[in-house]
Amino acid sequence: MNKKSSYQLIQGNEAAAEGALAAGVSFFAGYPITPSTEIAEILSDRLPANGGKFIQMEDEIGSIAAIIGASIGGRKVLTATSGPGFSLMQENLGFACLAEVPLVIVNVMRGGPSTGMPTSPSQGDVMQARWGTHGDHPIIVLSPGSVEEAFHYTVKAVNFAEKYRNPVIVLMDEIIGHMRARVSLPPTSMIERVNRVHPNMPPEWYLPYERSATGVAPMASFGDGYRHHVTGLVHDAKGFPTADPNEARNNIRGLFTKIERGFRELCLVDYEFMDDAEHAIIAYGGMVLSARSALEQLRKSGRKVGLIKLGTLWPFPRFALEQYLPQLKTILVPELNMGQIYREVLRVNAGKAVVEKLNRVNGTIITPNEIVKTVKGLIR
Amino acid sequence: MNKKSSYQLIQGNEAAAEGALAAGVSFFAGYPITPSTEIAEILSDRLPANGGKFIQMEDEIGSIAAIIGASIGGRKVLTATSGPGFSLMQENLGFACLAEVPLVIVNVMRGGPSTGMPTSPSQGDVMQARWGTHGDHPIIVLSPGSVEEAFHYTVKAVNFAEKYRNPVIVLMDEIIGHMRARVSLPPTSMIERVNRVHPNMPPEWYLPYERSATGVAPMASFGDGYRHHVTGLVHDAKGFPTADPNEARNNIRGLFTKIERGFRELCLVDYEFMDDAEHAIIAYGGMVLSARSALEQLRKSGRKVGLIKLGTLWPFPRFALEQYLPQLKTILVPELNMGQIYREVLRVNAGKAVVEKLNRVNGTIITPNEIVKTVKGLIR
Amino acid sequence: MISNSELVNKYFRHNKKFPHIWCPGCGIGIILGNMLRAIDALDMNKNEIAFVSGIGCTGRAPVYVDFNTLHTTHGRALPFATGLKLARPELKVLVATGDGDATAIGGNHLIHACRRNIDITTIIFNNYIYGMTGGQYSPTTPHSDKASTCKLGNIERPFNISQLVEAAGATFVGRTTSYHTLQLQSIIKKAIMHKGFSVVEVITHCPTTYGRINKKGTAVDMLKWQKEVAVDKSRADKMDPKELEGKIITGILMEKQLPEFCEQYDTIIEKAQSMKNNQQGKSK
Amino acid sequence: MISNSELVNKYFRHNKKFPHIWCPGCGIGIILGNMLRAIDALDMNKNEIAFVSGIGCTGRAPVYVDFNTLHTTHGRALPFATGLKLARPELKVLVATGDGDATAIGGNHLIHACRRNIDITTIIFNNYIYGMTGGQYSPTTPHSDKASTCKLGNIERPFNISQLVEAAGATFVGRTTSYHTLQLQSIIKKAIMHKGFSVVEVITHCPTTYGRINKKGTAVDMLKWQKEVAVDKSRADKMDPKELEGKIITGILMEKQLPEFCEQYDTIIEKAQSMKNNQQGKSK
Amino acid sequence: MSQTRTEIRLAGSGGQGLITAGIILAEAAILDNKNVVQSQSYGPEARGGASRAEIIIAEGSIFFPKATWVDIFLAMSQKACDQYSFDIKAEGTFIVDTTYVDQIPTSSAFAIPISSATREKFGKELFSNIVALGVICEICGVVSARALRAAVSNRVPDGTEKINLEAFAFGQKLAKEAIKNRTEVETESIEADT
Amino acid sequence: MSQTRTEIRLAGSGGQGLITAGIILAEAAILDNKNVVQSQSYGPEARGGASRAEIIIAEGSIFFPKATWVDIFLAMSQKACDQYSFDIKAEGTFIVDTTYVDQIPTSSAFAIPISSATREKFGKELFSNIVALGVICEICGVVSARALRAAVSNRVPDGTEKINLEAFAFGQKLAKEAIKNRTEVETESIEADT
Amino acid sequence: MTKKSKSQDGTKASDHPQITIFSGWCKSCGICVAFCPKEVLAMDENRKVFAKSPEKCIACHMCELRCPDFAINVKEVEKQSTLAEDKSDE
Amino acid sequence: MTKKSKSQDGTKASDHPQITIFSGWCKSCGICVAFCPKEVLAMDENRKVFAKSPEKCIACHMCELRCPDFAINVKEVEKQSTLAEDKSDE
Ligand SMILES: Cc1ncc(C[n+]2csc(CCOP(=O)(O)OP(=O)(O)O)c2C)c(N)n1
Ligand SMILES: Cc1ncc(C[n+]2csc(CCOP(=O)(O)OP(=O)(O)O)c2C)c(N)n1
Ligand code: SF4
Ligand code: SF4
Ligand code: SF4
Ligand code: SF4
Ligand code: SF4
Ligand code: SF4
Ligand SMILES: [Mg+2]
Ligand SMILES: [Mg+2]
Repeated sequence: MNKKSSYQLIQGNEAAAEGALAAGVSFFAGYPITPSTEIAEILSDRLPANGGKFIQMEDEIGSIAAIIGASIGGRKVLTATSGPGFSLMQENLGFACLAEVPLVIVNVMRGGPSTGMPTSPSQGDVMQARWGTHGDHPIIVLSPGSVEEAFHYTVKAVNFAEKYRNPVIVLMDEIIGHMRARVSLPPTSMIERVNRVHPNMPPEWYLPYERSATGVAPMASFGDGYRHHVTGLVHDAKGFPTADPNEARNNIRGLFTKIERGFRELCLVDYEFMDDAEHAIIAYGGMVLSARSALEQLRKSGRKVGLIKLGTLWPFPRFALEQYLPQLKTILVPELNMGQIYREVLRVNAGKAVVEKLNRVNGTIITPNEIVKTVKGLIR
Repeated sequence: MNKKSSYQLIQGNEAAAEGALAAGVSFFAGYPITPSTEIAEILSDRLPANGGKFIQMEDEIGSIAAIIGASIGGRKVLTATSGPGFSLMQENLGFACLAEVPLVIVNVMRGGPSTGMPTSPSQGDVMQARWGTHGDHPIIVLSPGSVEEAFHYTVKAVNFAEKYRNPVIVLMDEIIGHMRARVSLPPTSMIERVNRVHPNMPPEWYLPYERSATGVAPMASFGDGYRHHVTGLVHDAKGFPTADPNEARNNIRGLFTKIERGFRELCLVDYEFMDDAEHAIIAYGGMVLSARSALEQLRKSGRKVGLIKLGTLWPFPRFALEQYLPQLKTILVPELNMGQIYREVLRVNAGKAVVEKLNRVNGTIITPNEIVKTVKGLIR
Repeated sequence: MISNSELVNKYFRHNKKFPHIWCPGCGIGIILGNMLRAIDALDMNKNEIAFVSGIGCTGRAPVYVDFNTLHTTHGRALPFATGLKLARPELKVLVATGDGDATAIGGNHLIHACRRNIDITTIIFNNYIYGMTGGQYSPTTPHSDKASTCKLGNIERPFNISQLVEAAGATFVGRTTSYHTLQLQSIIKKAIMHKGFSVVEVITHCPTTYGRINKKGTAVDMLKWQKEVAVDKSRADKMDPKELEGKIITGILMEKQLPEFCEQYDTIIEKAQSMKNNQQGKSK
Repeated sequence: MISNSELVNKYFRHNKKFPHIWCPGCGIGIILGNMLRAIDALDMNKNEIAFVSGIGCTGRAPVYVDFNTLHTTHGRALPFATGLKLARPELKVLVATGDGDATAIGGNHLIHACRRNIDITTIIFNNYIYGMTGGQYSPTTPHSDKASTCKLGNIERPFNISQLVEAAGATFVGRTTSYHTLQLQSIIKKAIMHKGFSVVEVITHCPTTYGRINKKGTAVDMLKWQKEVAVDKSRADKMDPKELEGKIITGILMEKQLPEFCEQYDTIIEKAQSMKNNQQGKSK
Repeated sequence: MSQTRTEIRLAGSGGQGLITAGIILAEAAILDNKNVVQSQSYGPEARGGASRAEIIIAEGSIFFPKATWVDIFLAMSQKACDQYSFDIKAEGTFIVDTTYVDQIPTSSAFAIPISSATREKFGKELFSNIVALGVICEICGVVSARALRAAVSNRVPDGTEKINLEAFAFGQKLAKEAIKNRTEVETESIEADT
Repeated sequence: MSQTRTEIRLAGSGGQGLITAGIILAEAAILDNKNVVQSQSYGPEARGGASRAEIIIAEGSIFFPKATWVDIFLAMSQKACDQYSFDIKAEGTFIVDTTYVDQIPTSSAFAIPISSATREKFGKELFSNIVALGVICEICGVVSARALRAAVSNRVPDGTEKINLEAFAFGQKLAKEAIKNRTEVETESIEADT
Repeated sequence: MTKKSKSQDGTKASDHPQITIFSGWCKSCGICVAFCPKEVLAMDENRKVFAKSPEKCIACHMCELRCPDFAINVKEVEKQSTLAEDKSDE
Repeated sequence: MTKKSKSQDGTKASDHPQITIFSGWCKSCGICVAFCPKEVLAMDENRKVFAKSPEKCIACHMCELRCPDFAINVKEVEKQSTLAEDKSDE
């Protein structure tokens, strides 16, 4: 990283790697895959220079397993991948959800399904990030809408993971991941770092899954004297497998409770020109760039259009939309998929505004002009 | 299987295995996992006796890969698994979607996430079955609501897979999978068998992904003289990788088109007492059993309640609900998860009826009495 | 040697329900007990032991013992353990894994852990079967034997685990049986003391699934069989191949010293940091 | 021998764009060409050949050639091929796979295919690197060499692929280089004719990634290196270990006959069907 | 629930063959032309621990497949008895194998030493589950003895039909005695209560 | 789009160093205190095939990061020229390296033998991308020569700063000549057209 | 929890090892009985282990080492164990 | 597609093998040039291969076998190939 000027030209993937370091990540395990590989390459260099560790595993299953292990060992951990690798991580992602192990996965999306279009932009993994593993569990998914946000959201992701003892996905698209932009990154001293809560009672009293008032239980690292059991089986507050319906219920519902308690904090949303908007564009990731350009044109031509920019995709920030529903006539959701967040918008909208989608799944991106045209058509 | 009486006592898993044989499945590759293992065990016996083949692979990734390979070789294929294995299959499931390879996966759900509650009933994988792999793709998911349906839906699953050149998931829950019931299975001669359409033009003219009017392209087996290319990359009508936006668009959108064309046929729905119903219970899988018992009680006590039994979960049979929305005041969706089909119901309902959920994630099932109580409360 | 009562008091979790879940006569308990005796003999600190497993009957071992215990997903104990060890090299990391867990779904992680020579001790509980799921054949089920998914006899040939891990790069390979408890203790002790990746294959018995379907008799009968087929390496080295047919060679089969992974990583950190300091020195 | 023009006309897909995607001088094209010459010499029917690959630069080979071609997911070529072969044993199934594809993500499938001894010929294009993704180290990257994720030198030790697959149960193991094109043809021919699972490891060069970062010069320089380090097995057998240090032994390293998987499965079908007929006879 | 619904639960420890017994009972119900569903507890808990089979028999359709209010309960281990007896109908039939059950939660139970009697009679406990079926048949009569005998013959390994039918008959005999004794005991206890 | 937005596309074949050139151009824009985004084409197509870097420079904020209407286009291979010249503004600047581009789709292009001239001057084509930057700097002036020189020095490997700066200057020189020639050519062609 | 090997006569009472069986943990697998080199142990008719001939016990600990359920415990009264001498483990 | 080895003089014209280079496929890697045992091939200043001394060609086919791009073709005029004699492959 070039440190000479406060402004630098950096790539989205590079910004995510810098964000990881800034947030205190000291362990990365991964397996290369386009278009996320730069993150691994950068961290393979920069982690050891900072006393951290990088390991290239035999595959993505091993990669997520290794970061879970390292997180249980007390490190802040991260991996980076793309669709095919993310699919392979699903089983162990579920383990981390259930065992409440903090970790961050950066998924730089590419065209799918399968090998798909490895170097083309896509937003096809939005629903997968929420539902990809079996069984009920909540998850936190952030989607940076600029290179700068790739940095800040990665920091936030690490902090959320630690605070909520939960996996966090940074769902980046190839547009953001591979573009370079002029960015000024804050000095490390300015970065807020959140650490997981460690137990502060005598080891004999420690219950690894007894939730405090925040809904989150303190987490001891292996080796710190708080010997305990971690399992992917449904467990009681001690961490031991259970078949007792009450304990099972507490285990699973508890996963949701902690996320519900943090709901407002977890929802990163920006609003642009929404005060008097009668029409809204809801966008995230690289589509924010097209939407902003479109907005500029639409406002210039007098259309009362605003932008709801979703930084958090899951938990879905329903209030972001709900608060504007009384004033909205139409909503457009441009996405590089067949309409994934669109479904959520439909659900929350509950029949109120006219909701339209604008989709693209051919490896190219939706241009500002296309959005302008569609919005104009919608407004009529 | 005991062939002496026309009625027999068989288990849901056994019925699924019998259904596979009846539909002409001649290849199974799998990896044992509770609570689906009986299917593998039965087919390991019965397939070779019928000239078919069974192979136990090194894991679930290998299992789905092997059935894809065998399907490309011209066989009707099936595998069976449960949550953790289903998660591992996601990457290659996406391959089969994109390369349009017919196959059936029976997922006998257990409590999740992760290892979860291996022997307890759950319906936690409904959304995963739709969204578990990366990238945009449609999928067909059937959910048997009785042991008899475990047989018939497996037959249908194989037929749909062949007809639509698409993976089909039989999403069974442990309740159905492990219960035994008195069932009369039709003789094999009465079973409708659908075979994939093979090409009927000279090999030089064959385009493996050129869709016919049905939206489905004929499929040649390897070895039949129609040498062609199969890939997980986005491809043109010849099957060759492409980066051309138009070809890419045709590839991905085409996957949806064929399912849309077959939408009505694919949607298995039953209606019970819906004609005059003002309140509906929407149920699937093992919950149908509780719902039916509840319905009996509710109707006896004069409540105008009906049941919409979803046999197909994906594509979501929206019309099944839509047609009754004008007459419905309330809808209850009892599920052994945190409310997965509930979200779809909310979306389709679009603010019209009052929609309520009844959920259970503790390894036990929702009893008829609980449904009765909740419906009564809803009706007030 | 520590008595059973002392063992139970010192190493078992008092808040876990006993008797444990394993079937009557199952070899898993025997191996677990002797592993604990080996640990006790080495006078290790319980806080510094991490005991990791995958899924299977074997995988249930850690929950009973009072270490830092991690019960992972099926086949993945080793990559979890790898991350944990690299993150905290001061921990002694032990892995308990079944034949299916280690060599079916987990085969790739096994050979890669060997290759990396990371300082982890892996004990493979080889009962020739998938016990937990009710007795399907595993990659170590002998040819022609039966299992619930090969009732007409297994047509696959089994892995020779010891050969495989040696070819993959393990630097310590031992093999014994659940019958040979003293040898078991001694090999595990040496494996733990070995710096690098060590594999201990323990031939054991699942009377409930493998034993029943293959008519191998009771747990006692199966232990007797282990006694009969085992030949200590020192003796085997003097026997000719004919005599050794059908026998299982036990003992420390291979042992060598090669740089350990975590230690090597430390040299990378040193290099990287000195480069960084140099650069900052130059303040380019 | 078939000339290049004939080769191109007979085996390449006329509707695929050429030149192919591989970099100037890349060894993949050389191996592909000589594989085709071997096939041509065996006078095989194109309709009966299935050519399967995973993901990577190597994985792009099948799309160019006029067989039944299957380009699977990363690391999974072998289980796809296993299903295909078992479903249609009359097909000759060839697999092209990179070192990463075969031994990193695909390592487990590789050892299990070996163990099953299924009649598939696997050609491993070992260029010591992940070419497609831009040059990260692979499980065969030599110790101390550089790659984009180990710029300070690789601390892992490489697999010896031939040893590994032999220990896993392969019944034919050959090794050569992309320089030794005639030996390459001859080994591939024998591997295809071998009944059972055969592995041919071809040491090849990726000038773009591995070559550049390790300053190995041009494709020509890298081929020269292959020429120098290769020692034919017949010669190596007579050399002492000292001399062989840093050398790569080429030739057919191992070959043996064991029952093939699909054939064994046929015996299961026979057994099962005769049991069924007996039962129906008894009409119990 | 249909009025005719009868819920039966067989509970014991893994290896006692109660799942098989449950299946035979259900198959007998089919031979009697009744509707039936059967389910069981699974999992590592069943290994060594408590195990349970449930059979629901009805004339008409059976919707909900799990027992909610058990009519007939057989306990063949103390653990199973403790764990699975909470939802037995007050007027339900409660049968315990006194070989393994010492503490019986109700005084109205049929207390029969099924396993030890089987061991005495046949040299091993292997047939205890079939003996238990004989007991149930005699005490409850929910399926006919004819159907049960046929179902036993169908399900047991070839060549063992005869000895299994003997075991069944032995169970019937044990039950008859128990019914007799119980009547006496009950009379006694009523007296003592006064 | 902001009025001040300038869109630049550098296209050639993989290995010509155009991505690096694009990055240097973007970094120079930052030194000039302008806003900038840069993107490129990726993938196996870029391996041997056509490769492309895009740089967008503006005074104010840049939203959409891809070129939509290219102001400055440099083509260093025929394939790239064919593939990526469809959306060049009519009044845009079109520069081709005649070493590798024979067929130029417009008569108003600056035709400069960048690679062969570099080879002649420096013995190898390695510096062609930096030479190209000199050319662009001189012809378009969208970033200052001072900034470009600084950016070149920052980005190239230690010890090669001097020769790279020479290459840059050489590019400027080539451009100056081209501008001169082109004016002549244009005059000619106008005459011929009449 | 039953302790069965307490000898009744005062003289040699503490000479032979004390054998304890935790019957709540014992699963009656018979391993200890089968491999005791001195035939000290036996199974009663309820398949519960007991020390039939405690006086023969040489404290080789083989029963302890092989009990899969940690259900048997042998305590030497004199400090010496005969562990090293036992050859049944080789 | 260029054919370069057609000899001009009538007498020995068809004696030496015909070498064809498909320049559209050739990626100028230089392998054929480097390993031709007879130094028949060379690269022009545009890094395109041509047959500098076609008459020296012994039709060993090494250039064909090693060309990664199937861009070179050698056709013997007389039927015998010297393939078997070449030792550079061992
Ligand atoms: C991904 C996944 N696939 C399958 C299973 C089911 N499963 C649990 S344990 C097991 C095999 C156990 O065999 P082994 O590892 O030999 O252990 P054992 O029970 O014999 O000790 C299997 C297949 C699972 N839990 N997860
Ligand atoms: C599941 C998955 N993980 C990662 C990748 C990215 N990827 C593509 S090819 C490759 C490695 C290629 O190396 P190798 O197999 O040696 O083939 P080569 O390119 O060197 O021929 C990787 C990691 C992928 N496509 N899928
Ligand atoms: S099933 Fe086998 S391995 Fe599992 S506990 Fe029982 S005896 Fe042991
Ligand atoms: S990157 Fe390497 S392996 Fe891939 S085509 Fe180029 S030279 Fe060949
Ligand atoms: S210690 Fe040895 S001699 Fe004594 S009871 Fe145990 S096995 Fe027998
Ligand atoms: S070995 Fe242990 S569990 Fe087995 S019989 Fe003896 S005391 Fe009981
Ligand atoms: S055939 Fe042999 S001699 Fe002739 S050009 Fe080719 S390599 Fe040279
Ligand atoms: S080997 Fe082939 S690609 Fe390379 S220079 Fe020669 S003809 Fe061209
Ligand atoms: Mg096992
Ligand atoms: Mg490679």
